[in-house]
Amino acid sequence: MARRLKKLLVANRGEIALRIIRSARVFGLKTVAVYSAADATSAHVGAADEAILIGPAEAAKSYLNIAAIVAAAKQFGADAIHPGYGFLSERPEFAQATADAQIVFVGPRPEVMAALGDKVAARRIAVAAGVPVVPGIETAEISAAREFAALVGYPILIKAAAGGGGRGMRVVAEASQLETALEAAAREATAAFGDGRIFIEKYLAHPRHIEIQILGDDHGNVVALGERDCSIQRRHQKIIEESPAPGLSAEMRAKMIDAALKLARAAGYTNAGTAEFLVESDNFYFLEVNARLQVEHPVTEMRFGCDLVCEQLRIASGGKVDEPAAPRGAAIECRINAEDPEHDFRPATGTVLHLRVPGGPGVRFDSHLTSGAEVTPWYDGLLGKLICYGADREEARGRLVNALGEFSLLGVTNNAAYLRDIIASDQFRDAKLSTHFIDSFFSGWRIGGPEIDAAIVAALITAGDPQAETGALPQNNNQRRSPWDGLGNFELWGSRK
Amino acid sequence: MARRLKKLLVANRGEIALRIIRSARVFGLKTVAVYSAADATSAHVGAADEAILIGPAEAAKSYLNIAAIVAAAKQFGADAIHPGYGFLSERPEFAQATADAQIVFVGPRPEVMAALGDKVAARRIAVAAGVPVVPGIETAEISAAREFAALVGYPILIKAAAGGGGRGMRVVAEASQLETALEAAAREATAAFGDGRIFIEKYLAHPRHIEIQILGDDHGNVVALGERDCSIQRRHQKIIEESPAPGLSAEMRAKMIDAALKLARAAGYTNAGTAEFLVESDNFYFLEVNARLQVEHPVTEMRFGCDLVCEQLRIASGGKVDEPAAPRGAAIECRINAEDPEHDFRPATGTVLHLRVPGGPGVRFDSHLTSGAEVTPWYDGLLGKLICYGADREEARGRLVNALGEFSLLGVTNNAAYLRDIIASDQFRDAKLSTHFIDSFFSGWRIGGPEIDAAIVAALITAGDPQAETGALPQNNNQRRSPWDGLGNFELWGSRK
Amino acid sequence: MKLMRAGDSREIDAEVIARDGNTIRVRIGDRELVADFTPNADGGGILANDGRRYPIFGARRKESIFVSVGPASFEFKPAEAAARRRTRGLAAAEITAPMPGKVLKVLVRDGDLVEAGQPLVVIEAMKMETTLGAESAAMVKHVRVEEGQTVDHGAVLIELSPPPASSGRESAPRAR
Amino acid sequence: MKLMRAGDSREIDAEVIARDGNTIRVRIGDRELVADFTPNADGGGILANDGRRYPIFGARRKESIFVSVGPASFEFKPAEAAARRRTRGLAAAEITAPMPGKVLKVLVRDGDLVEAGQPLVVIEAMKMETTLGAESAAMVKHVRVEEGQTVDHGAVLIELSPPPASSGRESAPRAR
Repeated sequence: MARRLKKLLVANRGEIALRIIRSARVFGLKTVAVYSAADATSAHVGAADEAILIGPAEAAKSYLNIAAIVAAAKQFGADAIHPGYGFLSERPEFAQATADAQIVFVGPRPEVMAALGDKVAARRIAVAAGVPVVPGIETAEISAAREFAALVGYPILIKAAAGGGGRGMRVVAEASQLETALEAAAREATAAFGDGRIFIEKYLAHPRHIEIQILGDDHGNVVALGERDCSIQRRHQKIIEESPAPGLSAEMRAKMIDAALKLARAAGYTNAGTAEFLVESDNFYFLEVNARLQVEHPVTEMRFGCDLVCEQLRIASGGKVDEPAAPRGAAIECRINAEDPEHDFRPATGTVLHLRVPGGPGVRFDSHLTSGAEVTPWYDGLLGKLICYGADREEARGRLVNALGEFSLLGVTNNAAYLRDIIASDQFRDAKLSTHFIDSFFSGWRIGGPEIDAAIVAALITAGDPQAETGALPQNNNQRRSPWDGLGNFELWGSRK
Repeated sequence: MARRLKKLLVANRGEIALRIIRSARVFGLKTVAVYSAADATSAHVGAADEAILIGPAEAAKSYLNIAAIVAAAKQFGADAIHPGYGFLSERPEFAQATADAQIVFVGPRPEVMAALGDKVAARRIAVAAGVPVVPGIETAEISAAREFAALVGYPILIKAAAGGGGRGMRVVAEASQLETALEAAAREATAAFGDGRIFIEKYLAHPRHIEIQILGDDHGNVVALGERDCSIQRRHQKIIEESPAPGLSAEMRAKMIDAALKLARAAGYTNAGTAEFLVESDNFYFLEVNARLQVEHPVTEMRFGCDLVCEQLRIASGGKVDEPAAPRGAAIECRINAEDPEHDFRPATGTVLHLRVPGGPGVRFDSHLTSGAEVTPWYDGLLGKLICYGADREEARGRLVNALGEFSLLGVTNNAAYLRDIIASDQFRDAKLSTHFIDSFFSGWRIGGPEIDAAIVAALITAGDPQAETGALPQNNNQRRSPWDGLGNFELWGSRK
Repeated sequence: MKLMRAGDSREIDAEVIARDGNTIRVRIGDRELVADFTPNADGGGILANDGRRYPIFGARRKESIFVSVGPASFEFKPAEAAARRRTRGLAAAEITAPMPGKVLKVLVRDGDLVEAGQPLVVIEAMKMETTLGAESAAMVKHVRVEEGQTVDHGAVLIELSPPPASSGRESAPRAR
Repeated sequence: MKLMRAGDSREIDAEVIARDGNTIRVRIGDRELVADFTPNADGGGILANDGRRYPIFGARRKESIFVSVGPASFEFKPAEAAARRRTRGLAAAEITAPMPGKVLKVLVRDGDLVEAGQPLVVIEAMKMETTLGAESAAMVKHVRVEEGQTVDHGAVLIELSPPPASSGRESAPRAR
C-alpha cells in the first residue's frame, strides 16, 4: 500500500457506521464516530475509539453537515473519511472538501462521483460506452413531462436525478396524476438530496433489478464481483436481495459484467461502486451507478469470502485490486425496517423493549440495535440486515426463514414476519422475481390468524404478569435517568441491598 | 438421497443442540429436543418443534440415559437421532440401540465406533494402515505403568482409553506422582465415560495438535476437509482452534490427509469424524479418531463454505459425499467457558445478568446463552464459541480480537478477556503454537491494571445506581417466578398501569 | 378483557377461562383455544398451540401491551384506553400523529365534511411522506396544526365530529 | 467504600471524589483517576479513561456488584460482607463450596492442624475435580460434609479455627 492509514472517521450512523468501524479495526485503524444529538447513546458511538457530537437531530445540521464533519476529522487527526451510504456518500462536494483538507476520501474521486452520481450525465457515459439505457428524460417541467409520457406511453416513472435508494420515486399510471406526482417528487428530492432535479423514465412492465459490484483501484484496475438481484422492493426500495441472481444465464451475466466494467473504465471509476440494471427477458438496461457501498453488499461478501469495506480501505491506501476468487454458494439478505407492512409500510418509531438476535452457521446480522435503543423519526427506518449463506439458494433460503423465526423485537413495529412470509413463499422459492413482486403477491399481506391468536394469548399473559411492566423505561434518551443520578448515594449502598 | 428423513431427535444440550436444530431446519426437518430438569428453560428446548423432559439434572439419568432417549424418539416418531458431541456421541451401544429401534443414527456404524472409539483398538488399526503412532500402552496397573514409564522416560501422559476431550488427562512428571495420578484418572474416566480403562503415552516435548476433518458416505467415498490446529489448550482441553494450521507445509498437510483417509478407509468410516495427530518438527503421530462432530468444526465450515451438520444429515439420508471445493481464507475459533483463568481455570456458575453478542461480517457466535440463563454445575462450562473468518490469518485474528472486544457477559465468570489477550498477543500472532503454549506464555495471566481500574469505577457507579438492582432476578430456574403467578389478577390490569 | 391492536379499530374480546399447570384455556370472541405456556430463561416463553410452538415475549409500557410471536410483533391497548378517543358514529374522534415528524400539508379546514379514506394531512417522518386519512365520514371540527410545524408522537392533528347526516348509527370502523 | 474482588482477599479502598457533568474523579487506594462516563441505550455505558474507551455494564445482585469492562467480567463484594466470613488469624473461617457439586473426597478430620495451601476437600462439578485448600494455617474445627454428598453453592464444607500457635497476629491472606 502506498500510504498507511491510521485513523478513519466514519461519516454515518446506524448499522453501516458500526459495520465500517468493525472492519476498520481489523487493520488496526483507529476510528472516530460522529453523531447527532438523537444518536448520543447509539451503538456506533460506543464502538469507535473516539466520538464527537456534530449537531442536532436534523440530518441537515449533523450527518449532512460537511463543515462540521471535516472539522471533526481534522480535530481528531483522522487521515481518512468513510461516508457509508446515504447522507453525504454521493455528494462530490463532500469528497472535494475531504480532499481539500488533505484527508483520504474512501470512495471515488469527486469529479467521477459528480459525473456518475447525476443520472443524466451517467446515462450519457453509458450511451457513449455502448451500454443500453431505458428511454428517459430529465425535467421537472410539466409540459416536457407530458410530451415524454405521450411519446413512450404510460405508465412512467418519476425519480430524483440526484441520489438513489428509491426515495422520491413514483409511478404515474395516467396523465391526470402527473402534475401532483412531479411536485411531490421534487419536494422529496429536495428534502432528501438538496437537489430538486427530476428524471422521468419509461416504466418497464416486469423488469428485474440486477446490479454488478465493481471495485477499481488508483492503478487503473477494475474488477467485478458478480451480481445481486434486488428485484423485491416496496415503495421502490429494496427489501430482499440475493446473489447469484436466480436463473440468470452465464451469457447474460457475462454481458452485464462486461457492460459494468466498460462503464467503470469509461468513467475512470475507483473504489467500490455498483452498476444497476433493469433486466427484462433477454435485454438489460443501465439504470444508474451508485458511487458508494450498497446496503446489500453483504450478499456479495458471503459468496466471494471477502470484506468490501476492507477492500475499500485497501484501495484508499493505494492498494491494488485483484481478480476475485470464484464465488461460492448463495446468499440472501433481507432488510428489517421499522415500518408496518399491514398498513402500507408506514414508518414506525419506539423503544426496543426486547431484542432476540439469530445466530449460528451461515447467519449474519448487521445491526446497531440493542435493548433500550430508541428508533427515532429522524432517519431512515433500517433496523438491521439479516443475511444468510447456503451451499445453494434453497439452503440459504431455508436458513433465512429459520433465522427470521429466531428473531424478535418488541416495542417497534417492524416487517420481520412479513419478510419471513415472503421468503418462505412458493413465489419466492420459485424465484418469480420482478420489481412488481410485492404488488403481485404480497400487497394485501396480513399476519396469519394462528399468530394473532398466539399474540392475544401472549397479551393476556403479559397483562397478568407483574414483571412485564416496563413503564420505568425511559421515553427517550433525553429523559433517560442517568446512573449519575444515584452516585451521590453510593455510600448508602449497604443499606439498600 | 436414498431415504428422506422427516424428524430428527437431538440427543444433546447447549450450543451444539441448538446448532444442530438450526441446520436440520434448513432441510425442513422437524426437530425434537430432549432436556434434563436443569435445562427446562434452555435455548435448545425453545428452538425445537417438540421437546421432552428425559430425566433429572444428573447427566447419567438424562443425557446419558439411552433408554429414555430412544423411547422419546419413538414416542415422537423421530426417524433419526443426532448425538452431538460428548455425552452419548461415541457410545457404540447408543448407536446400536438407535439402529435396533429402526432409527437412523447420524454418525458412524456402532462397530466402527467401537473399534475407533477405543484408543487401543484405534491404534492397532492405525499401525496396520501404516500410520505412525506415539509409543503407548493400555493399563491401569501401577506396575505395568511403572515399567512403561521407565522404558520411554518421564514425563508420561495418562488418559481415559474411552472418550475424548482431554477429560481425565494427566501429565506425570516423575515416578512419585504416578500412583495418585492413575487413581484420579481412573475415577474421572469412570465418571465421565462409564469406563475406567486408562491409556498411558510418551509425552512429547513441544507437539502441535493438528487434526483432519473426514466425511465418509455409505457408498465407500471418504473425503477430507483440510486440517485444524488445536494446539492451544488448558488442562488438556482445546480453547483456541484454527484452520489452516499456520506454517504447515503443503507436503505435511498432504501426508496427514493421506494418513487420515487411509485410517478412515481401513475402518470403514462413515459420516463425520476427525483424525487427531500430534506434530513435532517433521513427524506426525496418530492420536485418536473422534467418531463424531468436533466442538471446533465451525472453522472448517467457514473455510470450505459448507455446513457439516447438513453434510452429516445428507450422509445419514444415504447421500454421497463429493470432493470439497478448494478452501478459502482463514478461520479462528475460541471457546468462551464459564471458568476463572486467574484462578487455575476453576469452573464458574451463575445467572447471566447481561449479554452482549458480537456481530457483523465474518463473525459467528454459536451459543445457547440468553440474558437470564442459568449456568449450572451439572454440565461442562462451554458458554459459546466465537468464530471469525478472514481473507488471511491476520484478518481473521484482527476480527476475533475486535469481536471479543464487543462481547460482554455479566454474572458468570468467564475467560473472554483471557482469550482476547492470547489472540492479540505477539506469541499467537507469530503462531508459536504447541500444546504447551498456555504454560509457556499465559500461565500466570492476570487481567490488566487499566481494566481493573475501569472495573472499580464501574463498580462505584453501579453501587450508586438504583436501576442496577437485579435482586429480583430468580436464583435458579426452579425458583423463577412464573408469569402464571399473575394470571389470576389479569382483570386488575387497568388499575396497575 | 377487551383489547385493540394498534392500527386496527376492531375490538377483541378475550379472557383466560382456566389454567392448569402449564395449560391455559382462553376465549377469543366466541372461540376457545387451549395452549401450553413454558417460560424461558430470558423472561419470554414458548407457547404451544395446535401443534405449533411459538416463541413469545411480552412487556407492558404505558397503556400498551407489546407482545412478539416469533418475528411478528404486536401492540395491543385495552379497549377502554382506545375508546376514550372515539365518539359515537366515528371511527376516531381525533387524527393523531402516528410518529413524531413535520406537518407537510394540511388538506382540510375547520367545518369541512370528509369521506372515509379522504386524505386530511400529510406528515413527513423518517424521510417518508405519510398521508393520514379519515377512517370514516366526519366533519372537521378543528384543525390543530399548521404546515411546517413539527409534532410529537400521538399529538392531535385534527379533531373530528360526527357528520351531520349521521343519526347515531355506528358506522363500521375500517382499517386504514 | 471498601470492595473485594471475588477470589481475591485484598481489600480495595475506593471512592468517588467528585463529579462534574460526565466526568468522574475517583480515588483508588492512594491513586486518583479521572474518567468520563457516557450511558448507552442498553443500560451500560462507555467509560473513557487515559485515552481508552471501555464499554462497561454493571448490576447488583444480592451482596455482589457485577461489572464488565469489555469482555472482562468482575464480581465485587463490599468488604464488610466478605469480612463476616473471616476470623482473626484466619483467611477464612469456613471452606465453602464455590459451586454446587458432589463431595468426592474429604482429606481432613476434626481437630487436624493444616498448613496454608493444604488440600482439605475435593469436589466434583462441571465434570471437573476441584480441590479446595486452606488459605492459611488453621485447625479443622468441624467437617460438615461426607464423601458422596451433593452440596449447593456456598454450602459450608469445613469450619476452621485459628491454629493453636497463632497468637493473634494477622496472617496475610493469600489467594488460592
